[in-house]
Amino acid sequence: MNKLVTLADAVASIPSGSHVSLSGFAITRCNMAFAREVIRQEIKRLTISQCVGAMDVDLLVGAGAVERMIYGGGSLDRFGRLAWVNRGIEDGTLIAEEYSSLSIAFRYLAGSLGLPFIPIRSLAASDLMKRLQEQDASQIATITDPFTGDQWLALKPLLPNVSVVQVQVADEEGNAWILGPRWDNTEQVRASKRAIVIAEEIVSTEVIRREPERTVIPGLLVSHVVHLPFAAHPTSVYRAYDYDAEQIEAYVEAQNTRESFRAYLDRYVYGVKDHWEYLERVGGTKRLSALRADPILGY
Amino acid sequence: MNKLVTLADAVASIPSGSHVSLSGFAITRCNMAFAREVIRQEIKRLTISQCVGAMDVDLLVGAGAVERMIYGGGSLDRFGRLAWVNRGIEDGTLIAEEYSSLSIAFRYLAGSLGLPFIPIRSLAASDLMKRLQEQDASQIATITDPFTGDQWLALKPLLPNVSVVQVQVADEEGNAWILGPRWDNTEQVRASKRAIVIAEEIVSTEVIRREPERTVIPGLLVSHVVHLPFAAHPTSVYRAYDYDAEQIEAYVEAQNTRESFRAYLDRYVYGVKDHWEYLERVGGTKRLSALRADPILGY
Amino acid sequence: MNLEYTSSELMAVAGARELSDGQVVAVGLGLPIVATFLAKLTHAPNMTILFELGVIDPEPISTGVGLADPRVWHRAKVLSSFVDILGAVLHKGRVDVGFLGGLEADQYGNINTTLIGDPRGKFRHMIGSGGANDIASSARKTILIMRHEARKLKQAVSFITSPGYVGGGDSRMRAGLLGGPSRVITDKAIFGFDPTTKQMTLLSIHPSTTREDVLANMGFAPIVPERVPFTEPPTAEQLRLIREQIDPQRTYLG
Amino acid sequence: MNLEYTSSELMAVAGARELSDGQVVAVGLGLPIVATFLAKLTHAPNMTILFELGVIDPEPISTGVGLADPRVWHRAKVLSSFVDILGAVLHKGRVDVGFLGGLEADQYGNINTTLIGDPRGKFRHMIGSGGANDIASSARKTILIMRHEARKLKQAVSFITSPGYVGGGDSRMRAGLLGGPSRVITDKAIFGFDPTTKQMTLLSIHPSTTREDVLANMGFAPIVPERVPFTEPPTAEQLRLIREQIDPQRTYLG
Repeated sequence: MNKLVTLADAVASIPSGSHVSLSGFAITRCNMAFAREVIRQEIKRLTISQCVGAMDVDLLVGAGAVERMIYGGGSLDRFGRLAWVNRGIEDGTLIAEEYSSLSIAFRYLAGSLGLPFIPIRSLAASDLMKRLQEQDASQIATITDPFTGDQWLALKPLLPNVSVVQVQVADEEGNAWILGPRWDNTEQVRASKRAIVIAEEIVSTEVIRREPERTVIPGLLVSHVVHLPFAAHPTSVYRAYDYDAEQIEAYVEAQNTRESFRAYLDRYVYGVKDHWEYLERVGGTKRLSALRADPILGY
Repeated sequence: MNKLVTLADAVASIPSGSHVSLSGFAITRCNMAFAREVIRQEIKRLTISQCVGAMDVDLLVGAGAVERMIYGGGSLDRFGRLAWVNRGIEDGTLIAEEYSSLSIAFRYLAGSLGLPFIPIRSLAASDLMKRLQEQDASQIATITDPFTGDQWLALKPLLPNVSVVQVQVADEEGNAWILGPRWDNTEQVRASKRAIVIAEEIVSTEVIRREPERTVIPGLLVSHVVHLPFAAHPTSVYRAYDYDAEQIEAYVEAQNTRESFRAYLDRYVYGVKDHWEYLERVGGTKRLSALRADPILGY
Repeated sequence: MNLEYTSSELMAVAGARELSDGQVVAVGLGLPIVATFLAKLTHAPNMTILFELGVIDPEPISTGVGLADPRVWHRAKVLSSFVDILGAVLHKGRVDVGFLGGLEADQYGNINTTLIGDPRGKFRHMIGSGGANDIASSARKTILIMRHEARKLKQAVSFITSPGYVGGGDSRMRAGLLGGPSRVITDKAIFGFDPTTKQMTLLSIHPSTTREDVLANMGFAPIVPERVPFTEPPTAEQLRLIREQIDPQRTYLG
Repeated sequence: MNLEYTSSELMAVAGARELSDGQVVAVGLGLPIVATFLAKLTHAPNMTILFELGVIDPEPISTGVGLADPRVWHRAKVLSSFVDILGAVLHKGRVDVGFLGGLEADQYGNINTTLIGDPRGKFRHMIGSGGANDIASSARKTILIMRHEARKLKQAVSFITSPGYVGGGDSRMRAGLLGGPSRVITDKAIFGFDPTTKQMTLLSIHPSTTREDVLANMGFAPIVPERVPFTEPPTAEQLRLIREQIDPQRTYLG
């Protein structure tokens, strides 16, 4: 079944108030074009989850689209902090349920396998656990191992309404390959009710059938497929393009004040009608060609 | 670190009484050369686990090497039954803990992730569960979901002493690729204390580094690597060789009586000093060339 | 037009008819494979087909010798694992139809593939569960294909490998299980289940047989409505697909 | 021979020395990467190096901008997932050493990377856990590298992101956690932990500093044995590897 749609149509399928899991990790494979379109369509009150908070969620929080985050910490690596996420937590405008990478990954894993809960050693004796219990006592419980009598922490499955995942290669049914590490992406997709796949390249299903061991996202989980080159810009996509250091630095600079961020949004989000105009604004083919990954190195 | 050893040395690392998980599924990627060497070395009282019982375990049971099986049912597909396993269960000489495919896979998964137990929907209201509870009440428990109050079955992690896995490609450190479906193999290897990798081809670590997304078994879990072409014969290895129907039929024929099976063992196990002599006995290069997989079809 | 066909072919066709386009179907060994691929090649091109060992949407070259045969994984879109198929699709609750073969079944659709005889005395051990118990426990509904003999359609099975409606009524639900059997397709008839008591109910009788023949060859009395139609026979196109494309070696249709 | 070196270089060298050949090491961002690859290139060629996001045994082209940079995944032997690294290796109990950077630590080796200030009043939020809490909870032992300042080595941290010995004594064990911190390496000294009380204990002082300087810049009093040796300085070969091969852009050694 052909599920190819425009980015605008895929984003329009997400109602305000949805729980969306994003595929970004710091400054790589972030759902940047997706986030910009969510902001343009004025989708609000989102719950966003991901193992490691990334540039995609920071942009969404800065633009006021996010009500709640469920994540395991995050940054823009050496470029900077998730300043909007941090500020939202500091001033109380963002509900943030903070875990660790593995505890979020295990919550997705439980969600992906239809488990009612999953035991974990992490979080014990930490203030992460204390704060989570204060925030919402229904999310974490203690449980007794029926075989040994030991006490364990039990986490609830994480069940997003939709997972948005940036991949290198997909077919029109959504069967997709991820090159490089997959962090929490395959568990996110399986835990979610449905997935939106954003692919740098669309290939024929014939290509997928040639190396089916590589299909880490089966099309049966996918509702929409978007073909969108450079959709993660200014973050990187392994084996497709490198991060755009100048543009990430411009973003970090814009994080400084409400005003500078508003100017950033006006220039790169509201001031462009779609992804193609955005790509022209950041330098068009000349700039993007310079970011193209070296075929051997992959970045 | 170079972990390449002979099959005899790898098998000698397994004491009698060990719990060994095998990588076979019915008549494909079975640890046949391994099983023949275990029989020659007179290793006994093994506990064998695998999701779907296969030709490897039936040979071991027939030769008297197995005390206990933990498995989810099995057969030789259209060729026949696991006659020795079945007989052992019928006459009480084999302790068989029978599950379903998913419940064994989940027990390995729990073992692979260091979970104390794993909840599952399968087995409920079946005689599989009733019999397991009668056999050993310490293996299955009921548990209350702390979030909903619902009752679930909880399975204990399965923790083999060693996993033996037949792969197509590995390097000398044990980093390995499996082509085709992987059934329970990656969870088996991770749940086990250590793994023995038996590879049709050994490649340089440089090759592994070229497509690291394919490394489903990391070398850090592997204690021994054995380079042994046609190690799964007469069962198949996808993309390497097809099953040898004549030889499987000869095995099924030999299952008929104690005597015919003893003759089979004398001819193909005790009567050959090693795998190379076995391969000559079943027809040598001429026969094996006829089984070689078509490079496009993979069998 | 009067077509010649075998009872196995009719069973496969009847099975195919129970599947709808767009469904996710977990398929066991044997005739279920033939029925599912027949549906895929005719009215259900967007069906997703799963094999428990880690296979999604293959285009089998033939039915092969079983699930362990690369011929049935041929041209799959995904090759992964038990955990990925039986865990992340089936146990997660995404399988619409589980399609199983059975050795014995009782009036509530409980299936035995483990042992024949007395489990505490003399018995003959068979294939066991494989993924069948998992599929029968977690699929939204289950379809069973099996031979119609009194010793196979029993009042009580020797061993419940894969639960149907357990003891009838709401006993399956109370055991925490989803779905349940929806159809039993034999070489003489098609059965459903009573919505309340969950007893097997005769839905149609194959053209070559009679109501008496159906009932005489069962170990229990199913519910029999006043009017029972004949099962719709295969079309020429369905027979051609089965014979030429799906099971040319007649592995399952012998 | 007198070599010039920075305190960061000394920290990296001291970190490398704590690692043995054959160990499985889970590595966090920053100086731990430099220290671990220095060990791998010198005395620990058979060490297995893990990055949480799904990377085993890379040969980084440079330290890159962080874990999200393909430059640090370069030539890995395995590229997989959080569940595979933090679950099937770390949570399973196969990680010998967790190597972390920290913002703040207290006398029991509890680490804060979440917030500075008063968690119930005015605070500044930082990076949070990532895999640090997981590594600190499940590795057989943990090594921490951090700056030596009174406002960072505190009597009590604002927030325990990653537990060390919690409240000292056996309180970590009672919380169900394995292992615990073994070393804290700062730019002035190296600390261990008292086997019974689990208090931080001074092990060596870096050549460029004094015992007084070390103690004056801490927010708590560590255990100080009578004789405290100087930390062994880097060798020329270690400095060459760090400068030319591991961090040529001086991302972490600035």
